[in-house]
Amino acid sequence: MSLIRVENLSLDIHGTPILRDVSFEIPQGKVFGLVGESGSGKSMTSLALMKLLPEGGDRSGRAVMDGRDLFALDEDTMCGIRGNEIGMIFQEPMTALNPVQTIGDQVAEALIIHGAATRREALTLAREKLDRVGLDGARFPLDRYPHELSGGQRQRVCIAMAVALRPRLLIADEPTTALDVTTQAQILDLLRGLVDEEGMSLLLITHDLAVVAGVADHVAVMQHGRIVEQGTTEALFRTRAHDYTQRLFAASAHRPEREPTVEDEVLLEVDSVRRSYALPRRSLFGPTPVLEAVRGVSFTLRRGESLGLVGESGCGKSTLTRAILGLEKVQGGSIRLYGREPISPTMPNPLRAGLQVVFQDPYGSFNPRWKVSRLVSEPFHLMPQTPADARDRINEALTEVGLTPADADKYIHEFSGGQRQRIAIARALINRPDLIVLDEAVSALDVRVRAQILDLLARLQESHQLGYLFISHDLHVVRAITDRVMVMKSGEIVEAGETETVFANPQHPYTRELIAATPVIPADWTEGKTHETLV
Amino acid sequence: MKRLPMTLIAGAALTGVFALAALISMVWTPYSVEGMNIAARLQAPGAAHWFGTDHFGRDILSMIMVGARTSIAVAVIAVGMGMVLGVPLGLLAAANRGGLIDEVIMRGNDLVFAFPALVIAILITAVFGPSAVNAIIAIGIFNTPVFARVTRGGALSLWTLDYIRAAEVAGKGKVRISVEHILPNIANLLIVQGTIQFSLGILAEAALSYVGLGAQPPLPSWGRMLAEAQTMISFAPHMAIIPGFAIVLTVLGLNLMGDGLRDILDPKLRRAR
Amino acid sequence: MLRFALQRLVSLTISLIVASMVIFFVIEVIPGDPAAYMLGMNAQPETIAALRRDLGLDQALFTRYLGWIGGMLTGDFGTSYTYRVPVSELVLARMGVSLPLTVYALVLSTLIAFPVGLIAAARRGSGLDAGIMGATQLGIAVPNFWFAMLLVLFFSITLQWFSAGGFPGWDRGFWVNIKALTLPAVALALPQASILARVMRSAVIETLGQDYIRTARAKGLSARQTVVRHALRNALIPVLTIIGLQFSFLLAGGIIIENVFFLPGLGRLIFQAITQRDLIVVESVVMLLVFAVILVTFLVDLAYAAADPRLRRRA
Amino acid sequence: MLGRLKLGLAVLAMVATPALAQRADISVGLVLEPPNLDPTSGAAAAIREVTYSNIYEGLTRFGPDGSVNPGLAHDWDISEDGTVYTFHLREGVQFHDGTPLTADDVVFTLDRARDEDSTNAQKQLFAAIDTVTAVDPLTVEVTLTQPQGAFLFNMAWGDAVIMSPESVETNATNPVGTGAFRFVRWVQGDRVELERNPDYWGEAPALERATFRFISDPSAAFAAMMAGDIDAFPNFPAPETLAQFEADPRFSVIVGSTEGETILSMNHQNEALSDIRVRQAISHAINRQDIIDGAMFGYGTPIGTHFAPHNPDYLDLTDNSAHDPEAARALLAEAGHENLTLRLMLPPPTYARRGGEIVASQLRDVGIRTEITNLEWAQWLEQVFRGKDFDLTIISHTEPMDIEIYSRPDYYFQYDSAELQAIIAELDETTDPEARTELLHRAQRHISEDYVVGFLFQLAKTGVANADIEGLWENAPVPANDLTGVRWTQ
Repeated sequence: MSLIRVENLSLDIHGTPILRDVSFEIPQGKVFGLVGESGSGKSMTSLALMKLLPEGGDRSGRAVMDGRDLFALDEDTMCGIRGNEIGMIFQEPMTALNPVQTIGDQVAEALIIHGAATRREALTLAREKLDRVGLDGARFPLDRYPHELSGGQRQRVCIAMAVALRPRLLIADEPTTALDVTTQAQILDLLRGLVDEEGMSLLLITHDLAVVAGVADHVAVMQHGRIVEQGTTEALFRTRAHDYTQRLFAASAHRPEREPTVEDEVLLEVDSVRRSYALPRRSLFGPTPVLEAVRGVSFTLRRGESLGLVGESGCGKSTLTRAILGLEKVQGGSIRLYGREPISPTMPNPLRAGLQVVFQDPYGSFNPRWKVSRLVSEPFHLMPQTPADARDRINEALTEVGLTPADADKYIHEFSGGQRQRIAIARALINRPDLIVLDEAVSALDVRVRAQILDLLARLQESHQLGYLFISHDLHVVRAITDRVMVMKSGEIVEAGETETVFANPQHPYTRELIAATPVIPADWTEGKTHETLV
Repeated sequence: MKRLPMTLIAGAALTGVFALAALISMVWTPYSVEGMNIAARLQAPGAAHWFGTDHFGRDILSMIMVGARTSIAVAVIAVGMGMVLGVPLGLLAAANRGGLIDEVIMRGNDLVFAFPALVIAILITAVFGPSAVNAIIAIGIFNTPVFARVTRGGALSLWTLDYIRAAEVAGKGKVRISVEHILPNIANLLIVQGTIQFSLGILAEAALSYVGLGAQPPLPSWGRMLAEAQTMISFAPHMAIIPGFAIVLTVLGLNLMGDGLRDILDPKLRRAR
Repeated sequence: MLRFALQRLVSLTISLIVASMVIFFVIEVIPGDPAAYMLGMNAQPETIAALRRDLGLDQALFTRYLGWIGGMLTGDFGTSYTYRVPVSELVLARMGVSLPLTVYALVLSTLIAFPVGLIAAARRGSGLDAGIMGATQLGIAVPNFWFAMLLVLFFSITLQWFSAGGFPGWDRGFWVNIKALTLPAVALALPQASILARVMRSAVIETLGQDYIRTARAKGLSARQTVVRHALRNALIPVLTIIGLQFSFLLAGGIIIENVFFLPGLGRLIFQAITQRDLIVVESVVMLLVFAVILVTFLVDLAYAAADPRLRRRA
Repeated sequence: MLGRLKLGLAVLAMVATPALAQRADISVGLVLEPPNLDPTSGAAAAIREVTYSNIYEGLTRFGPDGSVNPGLAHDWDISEDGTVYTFHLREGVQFHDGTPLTADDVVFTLDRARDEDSTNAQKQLFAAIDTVTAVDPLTVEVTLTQPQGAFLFNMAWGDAVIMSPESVETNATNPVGTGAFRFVRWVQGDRVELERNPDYWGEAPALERATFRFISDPSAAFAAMMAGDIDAFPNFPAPETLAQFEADPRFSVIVGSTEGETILSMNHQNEALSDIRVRQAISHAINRQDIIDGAMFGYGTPIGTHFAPHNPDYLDLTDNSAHDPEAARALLAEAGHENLTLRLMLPPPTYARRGGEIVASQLRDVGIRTEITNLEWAQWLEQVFRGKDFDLTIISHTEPMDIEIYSRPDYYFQYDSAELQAIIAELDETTDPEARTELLHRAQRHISEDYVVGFLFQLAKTGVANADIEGLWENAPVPANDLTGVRWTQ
């Protein structure tokens, strides 16, 4: 039987349609996955259920939970339900907790608010809950403050808070998107476990099909505020009736076709590089503790080669990247371009011209006050003087990345995320560099856009014989685009080798852990389907 | 695209009136502000003198107009001075964030903030003698750290963005980046802050010339008009009330304008949408 | 926490030293000789010279600086040229007026600002909010000395509810003095309250936009509970800064108001001392004010750290 | 002789009106706070306004009309050649600290004032003294180097009050004198409190307590009077408001004269101003009545020379410099100064600041441009008075009988006239009244006809008091608020 039944939920915000006739049922004690790309309306659906919509929201439809239409209830009653019968956790654990309250108080508050317990009882209960979500009392006493916890730990606190009163429905809105893959796995286990033990239902909202495949019993696929297809997970994954679903799957499983021709010429040579930072002193006169971000990393990258660098946040890959880009000096070892010229913040411009970069955030990567032409041509600064055929080269670069010369006179805000990444690539290409560092270059993109960009990158690599240093936390992507891969952990490269071999037969335990933690869609579910959709 | 907020329109209108008066006063005033007519002194507002006359028989309307010129000029130049000194400091501090220069600049800021503004103004005039110029300097000094701070704050948030990285990768130095990328993108902040400082400048000028440290006679200034009117408030209230309202309305106008500008310019609020 | 405090303490002392030099050497270049001022128009040169000897004005500038600093460290601020009494005595007496006035004004402005700001934030975008914002704009725009003039005209001269100014002295009882300080405090508080209310409003609105507020709502807190239990404390941090700034502003900013109400406060003391070229008094009082400001900033920083755990371990 | 008779009358007057006052306390408003309470070191008028003949007394004392009466000396003899003065002190006079007044105190006081370490602001008062000796405990003999007509007058000044060696060091903050009132306390910045001296040698004052409150801000002063915080304001700083007090039955306005000749000083070192035609032009450009009306709201007497109109020896020479712009322009043209620009330095008092603005506009009418600079007192003393760095300034010379300043070539306006210097020198040695009058007339005419400075007006003493108070000085021969004769009528 179903715990909650949503009927024809439609929503407009300030007149713009957000949801249209969304209907679904969440069965008792099951996990219901709601999948869709950004802007598909999945988050709004959950907020609608909580009746926490932003101002100007105009909602119609029903959400029936044991005979009551939630939408018909007044605010007070709703307050009684939130956190009590329906709990919710959000995407950003870093900001989801009140920075000035201890985690104990924040968990306890949920209980106190609903009069479920006195403060003392509440605190003991809070303790239990925190233990339940894997924050043991020894390392995580109640008087800890959020800023003393990692992202994953904070998400656990949020969960403890949400399930403190054993709600019958837990809504999790992209609960693991902001987390590292190993942490993600743990959190998903935790959620699954709670569902199984406490018999509560879980509405899991995510953009990641693999995640749903792993934990959800039922799935609904959303597009443009509509549910285009829903059903039990396996069935839906196998059939994929709706073509949007198909495209989604195709994209997520997509691998660009590449015939890499790796030459012998060494583009980048990193030789036992060290970089460490001084941390604030513990005691006033004690020694300054040091964080060794990169400890003796060495590798080489050849022309035409695409080298992957995977690792979780804090493993030192960003620091290494900055050093390779010549934005930070290293304290030990050396980084050399073309195997000879040393890279450093003071390196000569002509040398810099051989090296370009594409960043993760398509929104922060461009000066909003500049026209595309100026943005793309900024690297000309590295030239002795701006080339005479600047305009042509701008147009050429834009065309190469699949935009039109006309776009040169537009401002960046006129472009979508995917287009922006294309512009970023154009900027990287304009000087005909030999090496491009791709720093999480596709991580912020929706699957379908990501697929296109990957294709573009593959094509460009062949046409220009570029060397790629591809930095990412997403193993799928790395596997899809790199020839060799390096696994980085706490400042060191723990494993390196041919991508396929490493993935097929990981040597280092950490590599295994990573691969194991990465959610995958069971191979047999998708047999034969992918290629079909590709051609 | 965006429709202008009410506050902006109202504020601009108010400010405009006084700016206009100031402009006109350069070419024409109803009466000469230097011409005295002791016989016709202390007249209440009437047909001949719309705002009445003061204790020397001067036309108050004319003095308000010229006074507007004084106040606005002093405030504008002082704010300009604050910007010219403060913005580069702020950019410099942000460019070397966490470094020694940053520390020195910010501590310097705190120090200036720590000095009692009016007292310093009095001291400055005690050293150099009272004059509009010294009023400007006094106000300008205290504008500098404000702009330094705002600039640094805005710049710091920008320095974390990827397009700055990109510029660095394109081999651009701190100075060039500060000018090409940072400055244009904090312009909004500065405009908003500028308006606010402008209104504060008007108030400060009024206060200074009220205690006799601002523009010297015969050049009229609102603050001194108030000071002179003070003892006559009980039998010639118009002398105190009219300049008072001139100040209040101008400052009000500027503040409203500042609010309006913030609403349409401040990136923070825009992201919120 | 302790480390944090100590670090601030160090930079505090450096600031003070720099300040002392700036103050002393700037003030000493002020033209006008205290001795000449005291002896007036008929004084003969040798008389003035004699008085300068009396006052120790004949010593070298730097010697006097060291003397001044050294004295201050031992709590001896020197002797006023004109009053011929220890500066510390003068200052202490004036503090007895300025400090209460400042606190009084601050309390007033806070009492007004908090509820007003909260209501405006809670009713964001409503007519009430617009009204409050308009009123505060007006409050900021009114020059406090002009407001003071009107207050006197109305309450002292016309209604005669309050005396026009002056300060009985604490030995004359508590309430008479509070009464004497009421008009000045009101005149000082109005603009401050307006500013504070606006800060309060925007701070609360900002915090209400934070993720953890949404979390709290999801927990089942009502809108009101969320404001009280979560928004307020976080909003307090910026508000605290402003209150700190206002304290220091009011302490020195009373000058004009003290003149209008002829209160024997610090501001008046400085004003007189400058006109009488009682430089040692000027120097000491300015130094004191700077010290007060720096101290308050320091305390505010500590208050932050208390209010915001994230700052406790920050360098 | 004369002095004694006067005293007798004064005493009679007091006895005639029995002191059955209901109120015996008064709060008197002063514009400036005294920097300290020792009139023998420090020129501030405020010191005298609080202490003169309330706390301290001299051998002689001024009466309300400026006449010189017996003070601590009830009588004195002057030798034929006028160089030896023998003062007979009153018996049983005590300082507030209980020490008796003796001849030694007088010797001490006068020697201290003449000493080269003396910080007495009016040291020239004692310049003529050669020796001071105590003949017996109640007799002092003062020998002068040459006869001095104004010696008794000089001894009446606040700077010549008698102090005892025991208390002289602390008098700046804790004044101890022989006067009718004792110092109680001084709340710096706010007020000085006095109380009746029970052991006073003379007629006990009607007031038991007196408070001097310091209110520099004119509008604050107005408010304080109106609100009844102040009972009397002998030198009310805002003449513009007097009309309202006039109209208000609660108050009486006391308008008297001061010794303050308010003049537009000219720097004779200035090339243009050294030309008499220019000075004359300026004098004709000035419209005194407009200045008196515009700056002082009608209070003040026009003067044509440097002499107090209420003085019997005064000559009205205002016609020499009647308001006549035409003549002024003509003179300037003749002197070749059609477009002259002069710096006008203005000290703080209202008469100077407001007067200055009016003068500036009047000069503008005859084609002289002025650059006004407002200066604080200290700056004015430094730059104008001692630095002599100015063209024009407006200032009121408040010392009585100070026409002699024009005989000092190094005085700030640097007027150097042998003729006048001769007159003054002669005057200084003349004791015969008629001869003195004659000399004074010549001096007045000389500076008037030489247009040494622009003579504006005699500063009026404009006081406001509660209508029920009587006995306040109407005039101010010297800065003083003698409260010994002040009483409440009901």
